Amino acid sequence: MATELSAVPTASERMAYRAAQELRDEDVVFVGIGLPNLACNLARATHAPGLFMIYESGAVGAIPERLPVSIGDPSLVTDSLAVVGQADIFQCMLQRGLIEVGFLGGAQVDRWGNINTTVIGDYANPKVRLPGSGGACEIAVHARRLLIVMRMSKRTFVETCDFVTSPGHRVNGKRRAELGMPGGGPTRIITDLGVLDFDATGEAVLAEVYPSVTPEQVRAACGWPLRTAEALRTAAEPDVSVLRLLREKLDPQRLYL
Amino acid sequence: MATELSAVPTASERMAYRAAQELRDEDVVFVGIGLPNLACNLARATHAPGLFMIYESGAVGAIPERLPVSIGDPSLVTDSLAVVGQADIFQCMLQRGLIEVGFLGGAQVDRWGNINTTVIGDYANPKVRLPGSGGACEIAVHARRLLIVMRMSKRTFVETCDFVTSPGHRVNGKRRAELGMPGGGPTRIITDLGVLDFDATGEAVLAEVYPSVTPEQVRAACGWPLRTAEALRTAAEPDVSVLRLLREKLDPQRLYL
Amino acid sequence: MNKLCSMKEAIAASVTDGCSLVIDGFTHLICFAAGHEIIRQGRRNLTAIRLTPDLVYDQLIEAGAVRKLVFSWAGNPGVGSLHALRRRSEASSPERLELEEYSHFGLLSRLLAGSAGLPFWPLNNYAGGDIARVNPSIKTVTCPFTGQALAAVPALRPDVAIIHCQRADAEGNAQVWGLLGSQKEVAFAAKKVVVVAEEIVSTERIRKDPNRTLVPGIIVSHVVHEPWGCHPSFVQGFHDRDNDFYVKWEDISRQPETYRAWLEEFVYGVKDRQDYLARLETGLLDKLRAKARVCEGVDYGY
Amino acid sequence: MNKLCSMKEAIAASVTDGCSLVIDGFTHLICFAAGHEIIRQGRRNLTAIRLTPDLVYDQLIEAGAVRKLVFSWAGNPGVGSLHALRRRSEASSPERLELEEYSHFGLLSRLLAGSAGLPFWPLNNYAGGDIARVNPSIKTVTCPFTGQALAAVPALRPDVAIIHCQRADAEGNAQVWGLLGSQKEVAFAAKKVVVVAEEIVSTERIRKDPNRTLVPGIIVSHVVHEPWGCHPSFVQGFHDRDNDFYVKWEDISRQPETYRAWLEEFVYGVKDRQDYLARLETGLLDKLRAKARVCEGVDYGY
Repeated sequence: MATELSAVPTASERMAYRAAQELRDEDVVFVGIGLPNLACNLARATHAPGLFMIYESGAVGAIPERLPVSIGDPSLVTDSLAVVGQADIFQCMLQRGLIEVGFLGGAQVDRWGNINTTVIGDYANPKVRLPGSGGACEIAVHARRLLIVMRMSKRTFVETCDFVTSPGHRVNGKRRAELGMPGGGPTRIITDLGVLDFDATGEAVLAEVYPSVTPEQVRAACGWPLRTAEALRTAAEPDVSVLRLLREKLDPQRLYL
Repeated sequence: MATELSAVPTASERMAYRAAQELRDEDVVFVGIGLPNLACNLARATHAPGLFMIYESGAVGAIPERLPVSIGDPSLVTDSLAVVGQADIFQCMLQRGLIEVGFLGGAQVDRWGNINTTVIGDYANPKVRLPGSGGACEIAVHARRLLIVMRMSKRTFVETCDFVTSPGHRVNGKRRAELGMPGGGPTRIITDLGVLDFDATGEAVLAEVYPSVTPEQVRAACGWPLRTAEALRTAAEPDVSVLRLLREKLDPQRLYL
Repeated sequence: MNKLCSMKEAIAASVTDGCSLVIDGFTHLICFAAGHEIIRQGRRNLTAIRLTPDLVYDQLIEAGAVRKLVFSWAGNPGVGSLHALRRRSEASSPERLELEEYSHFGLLSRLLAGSAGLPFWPLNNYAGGDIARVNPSIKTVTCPFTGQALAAVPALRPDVAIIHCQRADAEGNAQVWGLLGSQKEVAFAAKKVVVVAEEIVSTERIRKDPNRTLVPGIIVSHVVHEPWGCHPSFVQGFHDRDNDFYVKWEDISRQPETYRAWLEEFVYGVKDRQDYLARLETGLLDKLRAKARVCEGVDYGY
Repeated sequence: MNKLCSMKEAIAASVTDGCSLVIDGFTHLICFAAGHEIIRQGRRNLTAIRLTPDLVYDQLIEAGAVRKLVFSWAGNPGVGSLHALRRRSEASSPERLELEEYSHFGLLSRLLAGSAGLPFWPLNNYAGGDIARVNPSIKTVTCPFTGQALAAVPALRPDVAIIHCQRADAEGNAQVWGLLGSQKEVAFAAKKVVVVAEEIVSTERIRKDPNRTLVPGIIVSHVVHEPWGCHPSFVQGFHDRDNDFYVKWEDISRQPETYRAWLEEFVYGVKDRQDYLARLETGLLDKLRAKARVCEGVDYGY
């Protein structure tokens, strides 16, 4: 099964790596399944061995032996530091302000970092019915730093979300502080083309592009007129050793890569 | 140490026995330490083997091997059906309406079954500082049937409680239904002289006297003009077999008898 | 009181047309056996409640048992969509399911209120977003101390809760370990509780470790012994998730024809759970059976 | 991160003059060792919080450490009064303690709010009685769905919580069984948490049974290994309550002279817990040591 290792990262590998760079040692992270989980495992395996992972299923301080196939995978329970009911997760961990980093993705995101995971089209008569919020809304409200990880396209990076499931920096013209939201709101949007930061007004601006990508390509994939930060940086990409780690150790079955 | 068994019950034995008669098989009882605990154990050992005992300390379905010396005795934990936090006891058991019978005593009781366990005298400048409510107030508010067990005297059965810790049928002129209390309120006051029932207005009236006691003696021990029920009954007293059970098996060290 | 009975009896005695129902479990301990029996008994117009309606809820929807869904995340976890739900809730559907939608924290809060005997529950959530805008059951309450506006949701008291656990006694004292989800809240919130257990043990064995008891028997009306009742979901200490099934389900459920065929074979076509298990691929249960990781006991002595 | 230190260090680093403090435990797991160390370090003007202030709180009061008591039941459980408290709170007292008083459910609700990050907590209680009349911190909140008036209490966020447990690792992941009291709520409500353990175990051992973890290390700042730190209260699985002491305490504490003499001998006159234990009657610890009642482990495999 062993194939020659390509030194070119896939879009997923880029995003997992770039997201991992946002995590600091000892951060308490509310982890979702898929790329966020991979990013956390990569951070733990490299620069943030003390990363503390909490899952909405109730596993606290989990160290799964296998890549979890669902947010409630049994491997998250075995050998975790604590397993608690979901009431404790949402009340005593998230609402209490203990979560430093949250991860979200979605079907649509707008320039304020509002996210839609509910419907495409009209709420009462949707074109597509999506899974809904799950814990996303409260993560967006309470996490001190929120990382949004999504592939970019005009279809997903939209002028206005059809439905705001998870509020960002500005909803219906109101800033999150006015709305009384305790969390810090979105810190960055990590995409397959580059990274968007949020400026002082709460608007997403292009701040980093991957080496092979031009700012024009990024703007072309965005549904609103995307502004560019004054100093555009080059986004860090995984080197061969990181790619080997991701492909051979962290997701050998390529569930998410 | 064995002495001849006296066939005459003590005041405590009378009260424990009479209180036990109020308990039905499978009742869920919120148990206090002392006489209530003895009454429950007696009921379990005689006519109510399925009595279900819950302690405010968190022990649910306890079957203590020894007579507990405190409401949180370790013997209440070992072999109980469940041990839960106090939040579950007060929220999910009591406030949720699962408690059928509560037991309370106190330093003062009035004709409406209001109980004082807080202070004697003025609240801000008390003559005697008592322990306070503990769980008593919420038991009085929520239990479907409340049994009050107290020795009678003019000092304890008072015209007006110095402080209403646990509300009865009428507080400051308002009925408990008006005040929105879900529990049924006091069912009976079991004393060392007789038993008081509550009439339709919520007032305690003398309903039973023990064989050796006259209604006049009871009235003389009451701080308010105690009315007598139309049909005054004779209160049941323990026979020798029950006394033997109480003295030799249920409280051999005479902690509470 | 001995409350042991068959799944058939428990469902017949507790789930009626038009009632509200939770078959709980968060990826762990999801009682598919109960859902299948409800389908076989032909129940209709159910209000199906759960934070995470998954395959068994979708099967109830496909079978026509559900009128209304109260939920916060509906999908095939880690795989894809619930296709019956989508077919019944998108603009193109002829016969639309009624949806009442929260986030996890919001729906959990409704159950917390129900379990605690309170009429509502406060939570700091929903400011600005659209969830509260489209759901009139999310209101505002003002803190009487700080003046802060918080979200409030009303108590939810489902008619029936079905709770799967690792072990229970015949009275329904149920012990659970691993993920606890919202099982305690659901059980205390419900008007009637059916406990389903992998193992029925003596009351003495329950009493050996009272801190493990999640649901006390006093709130339970029926107890069913149904090992492997959660397949394809998992039961910590008993068996793993049948992830291949979840992946295959995407194809089975995408087309109504294959979906109905599956229901015919595995739900309508079997008389009970034993019969269902007998139809699974040979060797599958052995493959899924947990590899032991037994912890030490603790000392309850004094 | 290794947070192990001595009781002396933990108290010096966390308890300051004027701070608010909970030494929790409900008859079980009451850390007398921490209270005695606070007395020895001469702390003053503390706000002492606990549902059930008992002997160690009374000793803190007698030693002059406490300015204000926030409580719901103050007594020598099963025996009698707290005499220092009574001497400082009855009309005849020259120097009065400030009292803020609830019922158990009310004070617990304040801690629930604190632990859940909410500004208040609703409860159905206090209608008509005098507790709410004399305590301005008990207000009313109206259910936005039913219009029902409920009691509301404000969140309580103690500066420091001291939580005794059966076992913890060096990071403060604390496991508790037997009575749980309000220890979880107190720990999550507090701004700083000191965990005191009968036994320090490896993190691997904590991970073997994650459902037993009551307090996660991420909210803990100091970990102290102090076996027998709860005497005369009990620790399930380790030692029984020293009931004779509770009974004798009634006589010791009734007179200020004998009370002070006891404090001199057992608190001021010892340098640490080992020293205290050495002064106890010979053979007492052996008599109190628990007789083993070990339960089975459960299987966390998959």
